Amino acid sequence: MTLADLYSMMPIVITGGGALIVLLCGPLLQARSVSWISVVISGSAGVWAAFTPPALTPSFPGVAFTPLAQFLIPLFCLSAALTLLFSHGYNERRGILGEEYPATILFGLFAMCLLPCATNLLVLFLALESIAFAFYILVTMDLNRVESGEAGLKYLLMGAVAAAFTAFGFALIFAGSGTMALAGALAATGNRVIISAGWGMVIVGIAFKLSLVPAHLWTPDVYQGAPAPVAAFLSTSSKVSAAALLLILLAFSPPLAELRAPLYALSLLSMVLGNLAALLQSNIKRMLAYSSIAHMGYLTLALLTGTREGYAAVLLYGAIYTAMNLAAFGAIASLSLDAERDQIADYSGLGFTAPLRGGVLALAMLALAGIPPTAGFIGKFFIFYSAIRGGEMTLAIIGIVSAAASAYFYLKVVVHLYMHRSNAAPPAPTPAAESLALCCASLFILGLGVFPAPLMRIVDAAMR
Amino acid sequence: MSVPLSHVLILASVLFAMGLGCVVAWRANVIMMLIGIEIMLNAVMLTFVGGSAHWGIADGQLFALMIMALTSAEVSLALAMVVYLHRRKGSVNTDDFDSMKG
Amino acid sequence: MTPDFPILTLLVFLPLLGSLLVFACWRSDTLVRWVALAVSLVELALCAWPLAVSDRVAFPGAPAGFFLFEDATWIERFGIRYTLGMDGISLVMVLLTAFITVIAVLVSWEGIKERVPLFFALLLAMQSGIQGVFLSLDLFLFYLFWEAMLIPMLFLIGIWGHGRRVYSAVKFFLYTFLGSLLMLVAIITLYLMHGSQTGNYTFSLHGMLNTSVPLGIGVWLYAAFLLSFAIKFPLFPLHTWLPDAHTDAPTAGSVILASLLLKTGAYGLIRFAYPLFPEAAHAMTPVLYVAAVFGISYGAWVAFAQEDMKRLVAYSSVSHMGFVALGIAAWSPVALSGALMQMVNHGITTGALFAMVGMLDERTQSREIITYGGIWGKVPVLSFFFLMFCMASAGLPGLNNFIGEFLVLVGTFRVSPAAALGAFLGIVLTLVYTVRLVQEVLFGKENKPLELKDLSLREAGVLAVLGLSAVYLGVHPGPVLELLKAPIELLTTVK
Amino acid sequence: METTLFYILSAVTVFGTLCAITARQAVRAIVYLVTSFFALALIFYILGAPLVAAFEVIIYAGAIMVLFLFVIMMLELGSPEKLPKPRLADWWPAVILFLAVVGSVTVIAASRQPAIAPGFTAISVREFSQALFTRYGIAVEAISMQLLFALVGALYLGRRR
Amino acid sequence: MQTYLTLMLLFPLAGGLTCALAGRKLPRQAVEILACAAVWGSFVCAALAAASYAAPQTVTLGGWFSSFDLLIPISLYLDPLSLSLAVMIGFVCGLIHVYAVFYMRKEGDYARFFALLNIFVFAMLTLVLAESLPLLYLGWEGVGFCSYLLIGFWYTDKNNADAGRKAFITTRIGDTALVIALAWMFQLFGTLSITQLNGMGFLMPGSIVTAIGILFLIAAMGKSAQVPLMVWLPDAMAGPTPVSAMIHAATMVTAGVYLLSRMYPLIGSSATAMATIAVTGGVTAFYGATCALAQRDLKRVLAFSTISQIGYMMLGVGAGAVTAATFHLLVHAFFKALLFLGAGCVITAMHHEQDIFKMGGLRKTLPLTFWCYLAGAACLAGLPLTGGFFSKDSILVALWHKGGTLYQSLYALALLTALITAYYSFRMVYLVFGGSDGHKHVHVELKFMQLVLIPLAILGLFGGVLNLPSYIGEGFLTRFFAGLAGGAAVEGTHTEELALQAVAATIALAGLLAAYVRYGKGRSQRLLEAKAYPTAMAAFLLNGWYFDRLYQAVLIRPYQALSGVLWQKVDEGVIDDSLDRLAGGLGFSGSWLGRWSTGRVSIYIVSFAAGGALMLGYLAWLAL
Repeated sequence: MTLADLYSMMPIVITGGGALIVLLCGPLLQARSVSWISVVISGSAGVWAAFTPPALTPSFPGVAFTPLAQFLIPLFCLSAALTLLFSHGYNERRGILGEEYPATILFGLFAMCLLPCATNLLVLFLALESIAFAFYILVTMDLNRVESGEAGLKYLLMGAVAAAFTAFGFALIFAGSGTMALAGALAATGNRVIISAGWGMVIVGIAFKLSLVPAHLWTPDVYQGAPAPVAAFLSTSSKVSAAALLLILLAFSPPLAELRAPLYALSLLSMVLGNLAALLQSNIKRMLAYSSIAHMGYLTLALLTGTREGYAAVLLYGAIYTAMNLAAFGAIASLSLDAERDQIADYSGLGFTAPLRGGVLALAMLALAGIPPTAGFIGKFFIFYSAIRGGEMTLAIIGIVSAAASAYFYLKVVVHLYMHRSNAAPPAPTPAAESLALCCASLFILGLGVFPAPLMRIVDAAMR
Repeated sequence: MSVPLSHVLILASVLFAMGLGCVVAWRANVIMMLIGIEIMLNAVMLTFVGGSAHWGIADGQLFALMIMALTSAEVSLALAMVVYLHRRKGSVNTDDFDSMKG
Repeated sequence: MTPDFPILTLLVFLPLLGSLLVFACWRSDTLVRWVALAVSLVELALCAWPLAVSDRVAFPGAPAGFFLFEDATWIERFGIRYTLGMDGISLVMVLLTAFITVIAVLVSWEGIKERVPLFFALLLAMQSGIQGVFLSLDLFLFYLFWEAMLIPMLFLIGIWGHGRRVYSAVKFFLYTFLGSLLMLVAIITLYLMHGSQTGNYTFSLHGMLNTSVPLGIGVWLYAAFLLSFAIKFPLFPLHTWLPDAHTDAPTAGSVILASLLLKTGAYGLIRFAYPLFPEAAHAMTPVLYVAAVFGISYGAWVAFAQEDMKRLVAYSSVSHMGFVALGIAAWSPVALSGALMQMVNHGITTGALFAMVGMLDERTQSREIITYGGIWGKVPVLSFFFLMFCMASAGLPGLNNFIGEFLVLVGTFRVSPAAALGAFLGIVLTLVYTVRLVQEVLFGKENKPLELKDLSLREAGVLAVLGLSAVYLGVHPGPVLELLKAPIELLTTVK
Repeated sequence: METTLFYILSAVTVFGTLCAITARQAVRAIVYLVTSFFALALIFYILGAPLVAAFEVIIYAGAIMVLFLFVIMMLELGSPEKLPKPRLADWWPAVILFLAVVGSVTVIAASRQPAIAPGFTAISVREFSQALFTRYGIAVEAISMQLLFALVGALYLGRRR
Repeated sequence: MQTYLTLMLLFPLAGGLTCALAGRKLPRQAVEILACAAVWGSFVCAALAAASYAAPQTVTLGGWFSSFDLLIPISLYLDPLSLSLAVMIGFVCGLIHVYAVFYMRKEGDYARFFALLNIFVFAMLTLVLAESLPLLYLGWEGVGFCSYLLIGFWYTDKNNADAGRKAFITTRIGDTALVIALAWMFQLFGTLSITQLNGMGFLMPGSIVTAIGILFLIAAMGKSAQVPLMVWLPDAMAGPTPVSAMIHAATMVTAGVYLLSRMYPLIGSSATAMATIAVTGGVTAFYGATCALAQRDLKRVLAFSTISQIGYMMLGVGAGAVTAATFHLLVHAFFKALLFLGAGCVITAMHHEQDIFKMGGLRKTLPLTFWCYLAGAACLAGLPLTGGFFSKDSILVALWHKGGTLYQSLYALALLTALITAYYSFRMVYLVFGGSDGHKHVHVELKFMQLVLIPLAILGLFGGVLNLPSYIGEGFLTRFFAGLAGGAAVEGTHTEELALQAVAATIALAGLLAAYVRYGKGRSQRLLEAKAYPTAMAAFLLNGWYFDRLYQAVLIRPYQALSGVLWQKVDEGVIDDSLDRLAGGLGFSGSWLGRWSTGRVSIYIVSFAAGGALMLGYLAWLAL
């Protein structure tokens, strides 16, 4: 263990230590400064990770700063930082006080940073569960709304069952292969049948995290119940980390032949059901929940090809999806400062009375719909490209058609923003922090839509 | 001692399935659902321990231990939520927690 | 200016910059209008450059026939390049776009009173998208512009429209979006086929031209392209978005929709679908014939029943674009140049008709035919232009539409007399609804006492310019046909 | 001998669990479960995991179950009439799922390459601890963070306002 | 020559455009003078061209449009046929312009009127002089367009506007046939030049020539109001009388005959096509004449007579006698214009009363008009030695000489028609000018208007000089047209010719006599009868054999009804609605799927566990 190893592990140390520091110092400081400190912590962890060369050998036992980690950690850190920025004003109005909130976010971030670094199943599993654990707490944080508590309990119960499935899957893989390490050990040296059963259980567990049909049912409730910034964080980083986990596992010659049909079904059902169920949904958060179900269906579609291109598409899409959903939920959170705006109809006319936030929301919707020149289009393009290249023509066409239908509900929001009038008073002005965060996300969406090449290079580097 | 691994696995799966059945059947009581989850996790532990013994390495047992810790964390948080929600809604029946749907 | 000055890029992105500029002047509506007009005029003036070099045989390094060409790496991972090129067809379309946008700015001068900066910004952004469609030679780039131009239109209809504006806007968007997504699948498939055959993964149109596609697959790929373009066209029975969108759009929106957006469909078919899949296109020609011929008569017939002038003109577009489709289906030099002429002509006449309906609407807040009647005496100048554009639309020789229709019919008859015979019926049916429109609006007794003012100087100017171009193209279309000749020759002999 | 014991203990575990999940009172269920977990601990022991067996008894049977009992008492859910019970219909999906999972895993576990027990090796506490604190040090840190935040969460929820 | 031709076209075009664009700003007199000057200038050019005419010649003024091998130049062709028509058009239209100046004195919208008249002249001359068929089509459509607007000149009255529309659309049906013929000929011959096409007929099998001939015939049917596309012409009388005279009597309506004569070298080789043309002409001639018998509106009588007379011309073409047909065309232009203009005078004098049964006695009050009108009627009736007599007779002779059952029965029909023609001509004259119960409202303009009649009357009466029968001396037209295909004189002995003329003369006189008996002597009785309800036969004839009603029932109503059905039921009902339903169905199924999220976590877990069980089951099934 050298100093370089320690350097490469610094993001984990910073976030973990940061969580503890915030927890310790929180009571002594103002809520706002705690929040800013957390932003700085997550930001610095991200910057650190971005500028540290990846190492392929484990730095510590059980963890290695892989290229994948170098790609994902800054992404998670960025999204945590933006979430924290969105939470400032939102939490103040909601009375979500105390240092627990930023500390828990940092804890979640710590687990997220740990996940791509894991080199064995145990660390992987614990990181995954810690992420979920952080979200159980975060979702429940809004004590003023009973929905928040309900959502938390539902999420926890489902999550625990899913965790049991995942764990059982890991156990079977372990029992079948006799090793816990991720390096080459998952190769089918052991009992292939037992390993594939284990894979099946793991995928069921991950399907829950990715909210794939039929394990998707918690998603709308939890998105609706959770505080909006938490929903932003949940819908982005938690999903991306689950997808990353699958990627890490899939990198080690999984029994894809057996798993293709289940993955196919999951992807198909998710794309179709997610998009259909969102069509007439009038609650914007639930609508976004169904939309994220569909988007995870697209991700699965790319995963299922089992090709390098597919995995690259997953990473790229993960990054883009993060930006899009952060922008969407961020705008929702920011517009919900004075009153909860749950219904899509509540957003009538906001495009003009709150131009920045309305514009960002509209942009996010167009991006989610996959309309150029937004990043959403590039992401979808890459996904469907890899799917077709991987030979999944039918599924790609189904996905594309359902994506076309999905434009309807995204447009519905845009339509309300700009094409309906409302007599409601204009929303409270945007705090600077939120404007900053929203601008960041929008720039990301637009910039990537026009110049995706740099990100693609990064993604390819991360695939090494 | 010559118990085939498959028998351990079968026992584990029986336990796992019973736990799952418990979770599914006892929708009326969160506590019993949590107990079901405990049973499932115990089955997982059994699998790990069996695998560990089968291959002669300690990793599985470690995993089992971690699961135990994880379970206790989970249970404590879950029970805290149950208490909190019981205070708010006066029920431990999960089917009563359906203010969000659609 | 050096020869490698990126004039095409400028043509594409100048309007976009203009729309930012418009936003920058958001404080004064008047200033916004003038800035928008200035930008669109500069764009039109810029078209002089390509016009000046259009006699150049080819740009060094460009595919044959392209006298202006720009190429740069964009997304190297997929072999996506930023390739713009201009040949005669593009030039004609670009000119039309620049011209019609000036008209669109002018017709919305007073009609748009709310959110003026946004309106003009969107209008110019839209122009950017359309110019991009007409100039891009990389399928990915093309697709990007193709989709991007939908968004401003969505807003134009949805915010400033009338009636069921939201429904129409969303319908328009979804319809075209669905079609284009399937085209995307086809593009990717073709890209992969070409890449696996040659090892050269590229989205460049001319790079992919010689992919050997088995007919069984080619038909499907072509069908996806065709679907996307046919929706824009719109071909029967994919046209139902059009009456709604046209009717509910603001005047400038209808003008741009009819004059430019519909043309992008035809342009795509000519530039991309046919050259990429010659065999499949040939195999599917009967489908196109049937849709075209049926659409001509059907559109005209349904137009006859309309009560709303805009709807009537909208259905007339279905009918007129049927001629374009017919010419493309025939794919003979004469028919194809007819189709392209018809695109230009339809852009001018139908644009003018929409503008005039908009002018009437501004005066009386009604687009119902029944509101009007006998207005000739009151507003002779307006009526004169109305009659003129109606007659142009009916294909009166000496006015522009005749040239296109005649070339299409004559050209098609050579290749497929049966299809052409079906289309001849359209000549009569077109006149039937046109005359009905003229009759019930200009002639007869006044149905309601209307306070009508005749054209203002701005309106008269707009219509005079349109009218002059209609006459010019009707009497002396030679220059345009000359521009089209070389590229059409290349297109039709490629097989 | 040990083999026979394994099967006997298995039977006890399964029976205990069955009683637990069908018990009419939560308290009884807990007690049955404790029994079942004792048997399971013994199985762990037989399978060469004495430390896990010990923790099973201490943490599960001891701490966690007590926590359950505590909550049941606190919420006064102890008496049977206060506790809503599953209807018969609620059992059907449970039974079907049970059969499906057990059947599948049985098939999988028993299929093709029946795992031959290579002779169990007991893993010493030393070996165990060494692995724990060298190879899986990070895991210990992670789980401790998790436990900490379980505390944070529980405290947050318990906050009176 | 090029100058003459260019100016011939440019004068009216420039005049028309000036009137159209600036007319409302110019003083009235300026417009009137400009319009007349333009036409007369055109006539002068035509006359000069005629004077310097030597041989047929093609003049290319420029290119109109061209696309690959399709070359459409603006080229004019001057040969005897087009020259004679151009001169006639210039002269008649010039006269009518002058007449119109006075006729329309009280109308406000002079600019539009004269602009359209001038543009009409331009279009008509283009039609006549065009060498390439698309250019001919330009004129062809142009005259139709002007006719449409001029019929509906008094647009505030719905009937007038409707009549214009009817004319435009009905003729458009014929025009379509012309376009088809154009497209087809381009496919066959690769050119659309008339001169080239006319020399290429032999390249094609007869059946194709026949088909092309029939397409041309349909085109002619529309423009020249032949059965069955004749319904528009009577209604076209809604326009101002000068318009009727100029467009719907002298020039435009004869365009069909001109077209067929023009293309005769091509289509004449098909006997079937010729027979069809002849039959159409014969039937139309008879139809028009019978209908004219029962009309009460002065202008409608003339309109039906026009239909009938054009039928004669078609008969002539069908019989292969292009010269005869053109002869009749020219003479008819003079006398029919004369009749219309005379009718215009009458109508002006009667304060726009057009019912002939309400007229009378105008012989005394309007003597000049009476005498001129009488000359016109004599020509129409074909009284011996008038121009009409000679021209009509040359057609009859040609028919007779053509021989064969078909042509001979057509000859008989034509004779019968001639009888009816003479009868209704004088019925009209007696009713309008006879009796003594006339009214008189003399306007200042009327004097000038009457003056215009005189040259026309002279031309009509002595028009026969243009082409005297061969027994008197070789006709001018025959000589002039000798170079044209189908222009050759009909072979026949002088005796035969004389006999045929005697028959025709007798028939005409018989008609005159009958008319005298019934309307000269029995005038008062007829006036009484006219007040009664018309008999079934009279009503049948009055309504033009009920063709209007037939078309209304068979074509127009179904078209209107179907358009509504297509729109409401098919377009919105099926296509659009199915989309809406599809969207609605998707949305509904989506909400239905959304109901899966019941909010009950137990359902969630069951679904999740079921998914897991399925997955395991699938993997187990694979392992089995």
